Amino acid sequence: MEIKWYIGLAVALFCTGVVGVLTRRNSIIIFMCIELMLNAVNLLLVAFSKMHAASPVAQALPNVASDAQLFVFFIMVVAAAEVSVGLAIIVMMYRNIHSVDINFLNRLKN
Amino acid sequence: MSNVLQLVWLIPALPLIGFLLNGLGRKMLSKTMAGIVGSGTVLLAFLVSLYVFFQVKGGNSHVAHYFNFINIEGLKIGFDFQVDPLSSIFLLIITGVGFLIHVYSTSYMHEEDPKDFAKYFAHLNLFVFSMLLLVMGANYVIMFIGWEGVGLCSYLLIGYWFKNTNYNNAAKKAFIMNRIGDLGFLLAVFWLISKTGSADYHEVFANLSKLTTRDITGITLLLFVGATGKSAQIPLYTWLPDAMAGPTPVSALIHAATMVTAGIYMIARSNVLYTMAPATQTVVAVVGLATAILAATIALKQNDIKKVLAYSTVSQLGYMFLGLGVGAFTGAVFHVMTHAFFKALLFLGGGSVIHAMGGEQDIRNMGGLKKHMRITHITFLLACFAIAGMPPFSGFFSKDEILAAAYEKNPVLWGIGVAGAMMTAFYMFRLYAMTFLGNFRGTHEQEHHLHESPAAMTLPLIVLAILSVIGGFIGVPEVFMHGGHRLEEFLAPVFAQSNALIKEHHALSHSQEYMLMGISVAAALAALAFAWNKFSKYRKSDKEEAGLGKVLENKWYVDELYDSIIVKPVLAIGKYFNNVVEKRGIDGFVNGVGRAVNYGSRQIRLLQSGQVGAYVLMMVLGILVFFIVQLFL
Amino acid sequence: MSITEIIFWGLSVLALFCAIMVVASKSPVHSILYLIGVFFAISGHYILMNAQFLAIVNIIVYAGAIMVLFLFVVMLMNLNADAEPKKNRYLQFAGLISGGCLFLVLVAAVTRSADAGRVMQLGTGESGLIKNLGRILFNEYVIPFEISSVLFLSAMIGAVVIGKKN
Amino acid sequence: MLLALDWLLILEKLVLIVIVVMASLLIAMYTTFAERKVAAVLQDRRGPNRAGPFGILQPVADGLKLFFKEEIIPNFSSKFLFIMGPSLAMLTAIMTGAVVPWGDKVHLFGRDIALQIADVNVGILYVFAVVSMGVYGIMIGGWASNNKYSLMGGLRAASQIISYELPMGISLIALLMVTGTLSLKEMVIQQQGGMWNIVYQPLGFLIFLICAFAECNRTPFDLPEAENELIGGYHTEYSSMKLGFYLFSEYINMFVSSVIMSTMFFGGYDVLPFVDESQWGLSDNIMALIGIAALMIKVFCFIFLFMWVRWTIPRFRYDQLMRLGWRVLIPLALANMLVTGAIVLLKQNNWHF
Repeated sequence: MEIKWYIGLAVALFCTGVVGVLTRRNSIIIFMCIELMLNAVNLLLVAFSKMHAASPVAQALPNVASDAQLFVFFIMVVAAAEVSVGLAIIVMMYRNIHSVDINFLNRLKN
Repeated sequence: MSNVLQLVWLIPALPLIGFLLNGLGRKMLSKTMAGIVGSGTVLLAFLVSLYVFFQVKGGNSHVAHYFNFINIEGLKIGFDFQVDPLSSIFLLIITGVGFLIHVYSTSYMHEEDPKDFAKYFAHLNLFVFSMLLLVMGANYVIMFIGWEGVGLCSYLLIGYWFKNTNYNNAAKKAFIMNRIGDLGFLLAVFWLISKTGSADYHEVFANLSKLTTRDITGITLLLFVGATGKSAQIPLYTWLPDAMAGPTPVSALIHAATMVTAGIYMIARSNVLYTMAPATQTVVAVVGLATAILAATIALKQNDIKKVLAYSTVSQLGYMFLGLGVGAFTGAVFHVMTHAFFKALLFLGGGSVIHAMGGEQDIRNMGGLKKHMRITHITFLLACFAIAGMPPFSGFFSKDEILAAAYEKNPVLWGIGVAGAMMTAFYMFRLYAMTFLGNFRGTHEQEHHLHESPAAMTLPLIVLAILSVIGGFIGVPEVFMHGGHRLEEFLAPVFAQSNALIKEHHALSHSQEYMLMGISVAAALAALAFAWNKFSKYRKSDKEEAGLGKVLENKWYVDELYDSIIVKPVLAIGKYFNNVVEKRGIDGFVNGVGRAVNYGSRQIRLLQSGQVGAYVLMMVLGILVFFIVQLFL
Repeated sequence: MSITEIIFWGLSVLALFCAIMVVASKSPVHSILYLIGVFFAISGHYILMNAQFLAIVNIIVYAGAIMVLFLFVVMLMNLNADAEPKKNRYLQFAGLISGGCLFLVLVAAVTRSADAGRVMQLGTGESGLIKNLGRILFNEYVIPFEISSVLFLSAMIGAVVIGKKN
Repeated sequence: MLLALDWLLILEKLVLIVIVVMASLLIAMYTTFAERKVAAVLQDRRGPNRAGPFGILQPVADGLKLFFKEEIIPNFSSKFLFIMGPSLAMLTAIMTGAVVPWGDKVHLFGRDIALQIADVNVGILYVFAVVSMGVYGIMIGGWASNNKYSLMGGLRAASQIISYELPMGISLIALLMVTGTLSLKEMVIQQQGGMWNIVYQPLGFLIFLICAFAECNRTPFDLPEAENELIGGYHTEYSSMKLGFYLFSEYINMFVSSVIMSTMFFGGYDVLPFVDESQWGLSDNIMALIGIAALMIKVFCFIFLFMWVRWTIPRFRYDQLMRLGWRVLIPLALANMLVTGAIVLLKQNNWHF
């Protein structure tokens, strides 16, 4: 199974996430699209780890394959932390401007 | 003997000390004190130069070196003085005539307040100092320092009454024209240095082989440009008549005796170069003669005493350049000396007339002053005879020597020269007759006020009159008395090198000389008599001058010509640059940059729309571009 | 087409479909559920690649905890379809176009790269199992592990501080 | 090898799945009946005994009743989500049974059939994952019924379950330190020989038990669907079989969590502690049957415990509930974990520091 299919899939998911972030105005959906993008990255990381596991050079380095997977583990850690803080912010935002529409957050205007 | 020459530095130092005393102490010194300091220093300088004259009489010259003015690798210019027969003659003229004029101006400037009085004398002393520097310099650079100093002092002195804007403009005009001339002089010096590696007279004249003929003609032409600027020849002479705005003693000293002769001294000093460049010599002769005739024609119709004398100076200088042009260096120097005497006398005489008439300068409102001003009248008359070239007077000997040399060169030059001499005699005696003969045409109050000038003014007049009369006998031509021309013997060593170069030297036969002298004297006498009786009966008439007379009165419209050709275009260009290039170009550019940044930032500000979505979109586009550049380009 | 490829394509289609629906669905709750669908598909991929530990952790962390939070927030704010703010036409369109371009550029880059065709070890492999992952996690990566605990602490405190109604 | 294309194995697994699902449904049905019987006994009254001899068919009657009720779906809510709620709850409840080792091996038709649907080496994590998915059923149900009370009930239930997942997880960690493996099969094998885990982890078990109660929304923690406060919580709007699914999933949860507790702490199909069953020399099949019987007995004890607790302890108030979860259970679980960790380390380098 060649790696390019997985890369294709991961890129497709990533771009869907990007499109989501760009087109939607509801901050929660945007936040979810970001999670989606993160997952695409995780998928690709695991795919690469398996690719390295398959390739001969990997045998030399003891745990090159599983490094990537640990990396994914840590990404999940960060994602969890990020979501908790992010959702807190969204709640606080909702409390202030009674809507989750990001366009109302334009107090940084020029 | 050499130890005396060690004192040479004293000559310029004394007027400098005078300048410093008067200049710095002008508030403390009383008027008499300032006068004494001013005249005293020049008198001492005269005595020392007299002493030096007798040392140098034997023909030996001496170069005294004091310090290195410029001493860089490849160029060494020392601050050193050279004393030889030529420079000692000029020393005598400058300090002698200078002293007389100083004494004269102590009384002429009497009613000025003390501060200005001391300032006036300080400037006069500075002028004498720089003139001495010019004359005694042993190389072109020191001469150039003097050259510039003299220009500066003429500016200061012309613009003495600086409150009057016309006098200021005259001073500026004089200074600017001199500067134009100086530029030519400077270029010549640079050319010389670049070719021969040094500016000392000895060194330059020693290794002339380094210079090609093209170099020499170029250098001499440029030097001549400097001379025309300083000695008011054809292209750059219009400043001299306007320089009459200064006090009369100033005109006497600067614009008659000393400064204007600087050009002649410079050419006389570099006579070797000129003899090796025949083309330049013809140019010099032609320009000199043309100036002489032009100035003489203008002087015919001038009604202001000082204007007439100014144009006569220009004319006489034309004759001197004619002399130099035809190779009669000693003749030119001789004419310089005699001209210094009688022209200074004429100016000082005119000054005392103006003094008496209470500032009136227009001769049409004068007349019949003979009865009131005895001494001025007699001295003025003697000077007129001298300048007209009547035999016993000095003018005759020097002018005829030049005319004789001109005849040797080319009879046509002689013919025009004689015509010039006729006109000189005519306008001088027109001036004399209108001021001193006939009946008084001024106002009663002026008539009542008429009186002879005080002793301080009349004494210099008398001394100068004596010099004008006997001045000619030091250069009696061969034809009258064998060995009579002592001045030629005296200056022989200076011009020895160039005389050797002149191959053909066909002297005139005695009969030819007599004939020449006869014709010129007769012509002058006729013009003199005609002017005498025509203008002694002069009646003031207010009809307008017509035809050629009007043209002459307006000085051939030369000033207007210069204005239209040079001044207006330059001003126009200046204005153009100011408005178009400066305002629209540079300012426009600078403001344009400012406005562009302003406009640009306003547009970019719109980018900060506050829409988070827009920011993210831009970010993604950025990443996109980055990928494309990175991966595909 | 071996069984693994069938499963791969199945899961990929599922993942992409759910991802697109996440973006395209009207009501937030629907997009949350679709996102959960995506997470399951991706966990399926992990299992396909024999990264069992990650598969389960992915479900527990993402589907189990994070999406619950999302659901919580959505329900608290009682968002429903019609209140959903609509973005103006052009920005939406621009977003779509740029996302598409990004996809094309990346795919083009991948196809050009040399080792796109390297083969992967699917179905088997020790690296994914929890035993050696645990060993490595607590040998080489102890420090990041501890730091992540600090990260969690700070995140919790942050969330509390922000969330508190002062 | 997880996906070997071994048709026989797939068939075997399918059969096993069907048996497990049917068994859990059946047992859950009769748990409802047992619950009403036990409640009656505790309240000095007879339980249902009209339907069939001694009321045996009562659950069937309840089921039929629920089936024939009218399907009411509130129009504002999204129809799809309204139905998905209860189905999700049921799905997650049943899924947990997949990793439970019912027995050892059985020789049928010449093949050794392991009485465990999937011996995943991340067994417990799988259980934990499925449990956390359970939350969705309740939340979506609550939200889809589109009324404030059910929404609040759903949120409360979800927060309760989430906050009790924490202590459960931490107590599990302590247990894992002792057993050293995540796979349930190996745990049981460890307990067969020696002592049951309850001996090693008494506090861990207690915490796990309490959390199990919370997970199934059983008695002290059945605040969400408490009548007097939230009018039936998240299944207010539900009627007929959807309500049935919710109630049924609760009982299946109860059954499954008791099975898991018994496998983890009480040795699963290991008949007696300290006794090495292999010496009995019985054949595998019989041993398997005995094992399954032992497991079922333990499970029934637990179920009885659930019911017993339900009718004796009053319901917690919401803040008491939360305080118990965060202030008591989590610290206890952490302490337990630390102590167990210390002991395990000590044991590793034979009892000296």
